[in-house]
Amino acid sequence: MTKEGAAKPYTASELLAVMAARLLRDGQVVFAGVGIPLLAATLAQRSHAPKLTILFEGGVIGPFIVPGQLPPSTNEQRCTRRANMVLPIADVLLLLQRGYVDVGFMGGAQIDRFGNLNSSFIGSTDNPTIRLPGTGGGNDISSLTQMIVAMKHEKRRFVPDVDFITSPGWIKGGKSREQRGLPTGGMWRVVTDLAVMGFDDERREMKVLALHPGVELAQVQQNTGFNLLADKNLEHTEPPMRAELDVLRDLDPQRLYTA
Amino acid sequence: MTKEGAAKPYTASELLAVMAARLLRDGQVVFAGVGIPLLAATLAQRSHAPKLTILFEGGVIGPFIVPGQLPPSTNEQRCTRRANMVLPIADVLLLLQRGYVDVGFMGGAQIDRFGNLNSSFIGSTDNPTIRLPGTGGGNDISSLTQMIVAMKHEKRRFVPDVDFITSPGWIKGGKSREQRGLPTGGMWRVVTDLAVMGFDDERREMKVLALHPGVELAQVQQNTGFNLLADKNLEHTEPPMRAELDVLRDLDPQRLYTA
Amino acid sequence: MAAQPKAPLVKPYLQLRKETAERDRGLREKVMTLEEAVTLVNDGDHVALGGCTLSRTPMAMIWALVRARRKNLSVSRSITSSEGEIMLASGACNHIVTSWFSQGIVWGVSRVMRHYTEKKLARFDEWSHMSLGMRFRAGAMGIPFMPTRSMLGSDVGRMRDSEVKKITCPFTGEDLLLLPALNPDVALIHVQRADPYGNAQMDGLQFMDIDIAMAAKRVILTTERIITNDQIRRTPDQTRIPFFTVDAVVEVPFGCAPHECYGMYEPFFDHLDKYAERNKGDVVKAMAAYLGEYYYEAKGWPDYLNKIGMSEVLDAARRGRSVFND
Amino acid sequence: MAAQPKAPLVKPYLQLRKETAERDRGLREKVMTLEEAVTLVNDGDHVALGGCTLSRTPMAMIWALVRARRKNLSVSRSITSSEGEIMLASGACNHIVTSWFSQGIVWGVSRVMRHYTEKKLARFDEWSHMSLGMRFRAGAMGIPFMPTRSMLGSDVGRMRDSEVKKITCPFTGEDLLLLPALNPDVALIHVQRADPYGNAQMDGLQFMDIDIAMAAKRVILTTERIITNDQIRRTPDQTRIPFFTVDAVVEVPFGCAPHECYGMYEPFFDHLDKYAERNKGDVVKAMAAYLGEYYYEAKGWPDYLNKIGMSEVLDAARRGRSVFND
Repeated sequence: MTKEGAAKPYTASELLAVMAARLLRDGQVVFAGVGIPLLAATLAQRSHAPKLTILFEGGVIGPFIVPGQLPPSTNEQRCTRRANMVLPIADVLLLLQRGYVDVGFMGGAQIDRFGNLNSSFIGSTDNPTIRLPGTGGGNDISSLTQMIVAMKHEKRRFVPDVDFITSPGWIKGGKSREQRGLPTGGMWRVVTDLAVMGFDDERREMKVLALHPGVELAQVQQNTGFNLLADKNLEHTEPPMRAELDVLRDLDPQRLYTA
Repeated sequence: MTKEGAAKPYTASELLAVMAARLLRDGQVVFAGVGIPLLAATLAQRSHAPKLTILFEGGVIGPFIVPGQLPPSTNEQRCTRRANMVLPIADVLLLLQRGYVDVGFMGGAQIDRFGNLNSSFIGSTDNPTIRLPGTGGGNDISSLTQMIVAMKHEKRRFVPDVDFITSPGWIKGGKSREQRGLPTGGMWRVVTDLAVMGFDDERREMKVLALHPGVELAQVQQNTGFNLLADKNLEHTEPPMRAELDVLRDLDPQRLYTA
Repeated sequence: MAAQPKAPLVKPYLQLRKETAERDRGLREKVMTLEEAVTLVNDGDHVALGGCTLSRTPMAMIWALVRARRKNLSVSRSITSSEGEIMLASGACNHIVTSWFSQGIVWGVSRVMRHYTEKKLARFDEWSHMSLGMRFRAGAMGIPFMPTRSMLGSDVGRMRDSEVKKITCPFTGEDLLLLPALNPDVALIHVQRADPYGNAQMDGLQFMDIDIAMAAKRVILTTERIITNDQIRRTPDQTRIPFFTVDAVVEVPFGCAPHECYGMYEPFFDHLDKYAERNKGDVVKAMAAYLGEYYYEAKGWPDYLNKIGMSEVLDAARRGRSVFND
Repeated sequence: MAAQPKAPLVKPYLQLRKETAERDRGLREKVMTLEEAVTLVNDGDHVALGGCTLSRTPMAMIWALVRARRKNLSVSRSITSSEGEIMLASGACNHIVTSWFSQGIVWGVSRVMRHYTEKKLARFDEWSHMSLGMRFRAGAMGIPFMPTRSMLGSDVGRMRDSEVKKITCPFTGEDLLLLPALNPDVALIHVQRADPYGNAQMDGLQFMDIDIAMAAKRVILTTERIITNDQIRRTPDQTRIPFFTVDAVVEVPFGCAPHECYGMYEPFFDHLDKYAERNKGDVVKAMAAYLGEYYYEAKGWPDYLNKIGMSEVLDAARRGRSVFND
């Protein structure tokens, strides 16, 4: 990737989508949510990963997304446009359990240092400050395959311990995930508008792997509610290229998800 | 049923089919095997039970059988002719477990006094005299719903205890069936070319309920390898009517199953 | 807070079999009106809804239930959208069993859901999406549970501790979760076409509808159009729900409005935007006004559609058919 | 007697996941010849066959396996017909897992099956039809077992005692049988049409094919014709097997002969009658002669069909298409 293709300006969401797309490899089967995950997966498909297959929770295998007609969720007919296969919800989710899926890819509202996600309760379960919509397929995806999460990097979203584990990451770190009965999958990458993070192999705590253009490690830490580890070979991502941004803007001309 | 419609002569198989058909009630859902069961169920449908629904093991709900094109088994396309629904094998068999089926209806090679059927081994399992084809769906049908069996009345087929319980009837009689984990279904009627038999409510032993035209109870006993009970209100069946035989001969003009 | 369920979590097998045996499963016509079909639903029933989020929602039947003032229903659905808000706000339902509940991602967190659940006016039992699907599937198969590898280790699973069983697999020694079968009292399913007996054919996304229909004690089918049984018999491999599990067939064009029905109409986005906008203030008042206008005061289903508006109907249909344009 | 299976009865989950992860599941073309596809099957593999009795039997692939002299295969199928006799007599298989095994009801008890099983030259493991289906389904779902209420109390169940587990349901206290998942090494499936990636569409009866394909470690698809991926994408709700579980796509017209392929040809009854007639004497000699003539000496699949005869091919096709005449 050369600097020559680099373009500016771009929005935080566009940066997020581009950086997430670059994590996907050709030939993978990706279980994707709507919004940034869908845009990123489609971008990957149209750039370096033409053999990537997208799955939607509504029961869709390998659809094409029509630019400007992004689906409102993964469960409407727009998701099935020119798909390879349409199947019942239970059966598309069972593909995760059977092992046909390489990576789950979703957004996140709240994440903790072990990569656990919360989309159920802010505050206590008995008297929540906010009752959130809940897991959907998030719990299944994160229980059964390796995960990429794309989200805005804000201190209130990056908390030491989530109030409620909706979608399990590494639970309490170490070997706690497999000890709780989840021998496969786990949180692999967290992509934000500031950095790309992974998890320490032993302790399973969040670790900065790469910083986005113009971002310092201190800035990432400032926007995080717990102490981040940093990879000793900390990398710097290449800025979004014009070709990447062009695809995103073609897909989402009204900037529903990339404003 | 008046004697006026009565016709003669008829073959033993035709008698069997007619008598079996009369046991089926309108509106029932019948899981039927090929041969006599299929002919009898179709006869019932075309006479007193127009709302009867036939299921086939191959995955078929409510087909019409084309006269002269009887299917070779329950698993070929002839079974699907003008069906209401075609579905996977596992799912049509699961209808039994879920409870949508009123009666299973099959032929039998060997039966014992408790209504157990053997279609697996003649002799021992280690060194059988004959290895028979096996259960197919017979075990599932007889485990999960009430059963009608249609078969020729021969001493070698009516044995005290079958060599091998392929399709469970009342097992060892009494409450042994439910004690073995089968709380539903059970052998209800055995129709032969001589008589119609049921089972004693307590001991679950085979009991003659009705004799076919011209048949004496002694003759039934002579052709049975164990002591038969007899109902105290022993009935006599009405002979096959011309209309019934006409339907059978229309369905099976080459007499594949009614010779 | 809603009352605890009265029945055992998993229906005993003999009861399941008895209830099924007692149903009239003969090949008979069962076409009726929405109002007649409503009589098949009793206050307090567990009602499972077909479709998912904005798709193939049995909205016309829900509309009829609300108008008939049904109360204390438990409602289960794979993902719950505005139909859940309507059932809570109308008082038809005080217990939702689902994996996700909000009008839709683009409209943010449901303020109606928040009002009723945070104030403990209604229960919201959260199951993972696959787990809920497996519960319906076990119910459809006539087995008391389905083993699964999901929901372990999370608080979603912990919240369901009294309803699930964690076991060690007797074959492999692995940790497994056993999910209890769910056999609803009634299933409401909307399809593109069905015959008068209830043989139903569905295009496109099937969601959990087949399992729900097979699991339920009664099934009310609404359909965009009723076709002949002869037509069904020309493509029996397209039939998805067999007639003998269906108790009512109601023909209701645009029966999912303002949600979508695959290949026939997309969601009525303008109406849904306006609906969401109304709920930004006092949700109790806003929902009462919406229910008054669109539910209680409508003279019938065509009048409901008329209130949504002819332009929206035509636009949704144009977008709906476009899925077959390629 | 065949050797006992070497692998554990139920594949440990981590092994299942590892094997699946290692497969190339990208969208790639995988069209090849029968001879190339044969290399995906190893001696000793557990091979599951699609179809049932005389329907959609993957006969061309079996023909290729026999010609390639594969040995010691375990074979599972819902109901086994003449293809099972051929695999036993050729030495390709010494272990059959099925619910019923004979050429077909109209031809009586299989003398070939009797010879090989009564003389203990091969194992014949008998499972109830539904139980075998549930074993494949558990394998397809990635769970180690499926609970069931069948096979209890019978000798069919007793013979499988070492492979099943009887439990008391932790929810209801009922007796249940747990059936071990079956994940075959290879699945052979024949369909009416598939694209070069392996997306398969099937008309009519589906048997256990979908579960078998999803459960297996490798899938070889034979198809009456190869259609474009564009064609598949016009009716995605008709796709039954997704491409990523398929490893080979082979175009073989009349690939089930002398069995049937729904809507395309019925069984070749004359040939099957003659085949049955040959087996009324010494089955070893008779089968050796049949294999010599139709299998080893045929120059290719068209020559095999030619030996069966053009008139039979045309007649079977005429009868096959007639299912759509109504």
